[in-house]
Amino acid sequence: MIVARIHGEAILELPQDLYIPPEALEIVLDTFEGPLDLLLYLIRKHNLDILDICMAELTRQYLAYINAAKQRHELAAEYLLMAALLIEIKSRMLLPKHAEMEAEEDPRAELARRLLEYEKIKQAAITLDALEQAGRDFLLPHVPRDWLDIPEFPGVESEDLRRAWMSVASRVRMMNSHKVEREELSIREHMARILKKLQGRNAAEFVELFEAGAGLAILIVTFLALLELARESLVSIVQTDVFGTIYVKANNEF
Amino acid sequence: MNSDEAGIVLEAALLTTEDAIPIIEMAKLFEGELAPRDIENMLSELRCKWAGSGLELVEVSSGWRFRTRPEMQKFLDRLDPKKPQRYSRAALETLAIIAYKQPVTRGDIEEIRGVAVSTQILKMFESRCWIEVIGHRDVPGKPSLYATTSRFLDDLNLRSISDLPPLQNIEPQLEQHDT
Amino acid sequence: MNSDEAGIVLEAALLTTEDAIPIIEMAKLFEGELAPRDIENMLSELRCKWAGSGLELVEVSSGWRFRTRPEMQKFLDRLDPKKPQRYSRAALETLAIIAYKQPVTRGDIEEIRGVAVSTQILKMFESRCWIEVIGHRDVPGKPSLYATTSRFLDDLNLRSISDLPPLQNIEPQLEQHDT
Repeated sequence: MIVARIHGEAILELPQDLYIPPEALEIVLDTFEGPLDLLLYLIRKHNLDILDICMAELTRQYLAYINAAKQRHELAAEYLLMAALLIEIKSRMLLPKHAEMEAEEDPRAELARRLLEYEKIKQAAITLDALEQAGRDFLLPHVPRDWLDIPEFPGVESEDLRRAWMSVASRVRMMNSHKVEREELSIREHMARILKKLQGRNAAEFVELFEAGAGLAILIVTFLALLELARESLVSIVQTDVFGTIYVKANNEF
Repeated sequence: MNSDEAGIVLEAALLTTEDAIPIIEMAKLFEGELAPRDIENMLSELRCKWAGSGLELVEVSSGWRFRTRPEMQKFLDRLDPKKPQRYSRAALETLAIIAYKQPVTRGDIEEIRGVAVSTQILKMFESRCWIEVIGHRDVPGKPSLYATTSRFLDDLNLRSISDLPPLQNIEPQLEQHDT
Repeated sequence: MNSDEAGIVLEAALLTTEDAIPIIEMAKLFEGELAPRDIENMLSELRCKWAGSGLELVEVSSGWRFRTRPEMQKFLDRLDPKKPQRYSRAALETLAIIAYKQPVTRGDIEEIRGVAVSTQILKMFESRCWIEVIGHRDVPGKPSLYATTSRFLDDLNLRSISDLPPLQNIEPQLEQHDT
């Protein structure tokens, strides 16, 4: 009778006589997903017929495994339970057969059924893993549907900001306590950019703050931004000697 | 709205959602002006239009959606080199049992695998919305019954559970012996 | 890889990536085989290809990405009719002050608005990555200086702060009064 080959991955190459170096045992048992997996391995490895298992041989090999493993670390209860089951089946097979017991099921049938069932699932798990999986083997389109990136946040458009500013400005006008100046926005933007550049460092060289290759307009705006930062005492501009390097430092040390 | 315009709207809708859209939902885009039949025709046209590109229009369990073709992945992985980690054997076996034997309780899974099932594995697939509790078995303790979701099918690009590869009979001789 | 294939890969990447992609990042798709110049050409071609569709390829401050054209909005809203929330007036005004007057301290904002600014509002915009602390003003208490981020620009579809609507048109009365 032909015995099926091992489906799926071959687990470990072990010597035919089942000698396992003790230190390898932990690894060996970790390789198995439980007693059924270990039994299947033993059956397939030794070309045993799953439908006509030689219980004495299988039990001997199984016990050899778990006895060796027990010396190394605590064994999961399932392995011990299976050992008991194997011994029970083996002993039932030793009992003399009576006439009325002929109709009774082979004591090994239930074990064979479970092993075959488990082997199918083991195979199914491999097949499942081989299917294309979203995020791993293909991606889904991700174009923002809204004007905004994150729909769960309230939406804001630049026009909302203009209106909000207008309402602040008109309130300020009514209170007449604060002068709101119109200012070149790009200057404020460059002020922020310069401060970001200065973040986390002592000082920067004056020239370093000007973007190389930027147009004249940008250079002027950067210069104005530096002056404005100095005026608002957000930065200090220092020069240690005449014609020496000019440094800009943020006034934010604690 | 002419059919060109409708095609543009449908394409935009499909490209801006990760979730598949059922045809009945697509009809809302046109406020009932188009019959499901018309929408199906538009979908076939869209599918042809996208042939030969990096994305394809596919039908999955919960509707239609675009996805990248598998041959794109090796390029796209270069943008985001951290690969999603693969599931452990224990996790995959648990998932396979739920997929093929659903609905199952945790006890059923343990019976088949012969070992305890970690709560972590079930939680992991629940949080990915691949499995869900669909009821309780009427036995003492009322254990939860797990089944796979349509999200699971969508993510594996399947239309229904019957599209899963059939369980292989490892030993066909078994049947011969029994009969 | 020929240029058609490269275009297909680039399109797939842009359609499936959540964030805008900078050109330097796109180069990774081709493992340096293509120069930024080539990629820019491909982007122009892609942009033309998508003209007349429901999506458009746009450049924002942190790179390139697709987005739906505004005229698609009314159709797409039918799929997902839940209206987006709005920010409170106080929140919008605070954001406007930070955007137009950056860098500003909380004190500056309070001075301009004439009322206290709640920490919650600043935290909310910080957690949305729209504003950040870029330094401290050198006065007693060393108050934090707030500025807007490039994420803010991306989300509002602006290339730079100077793309914000100019205030000139609405402020003449203000200036006439003041001067």
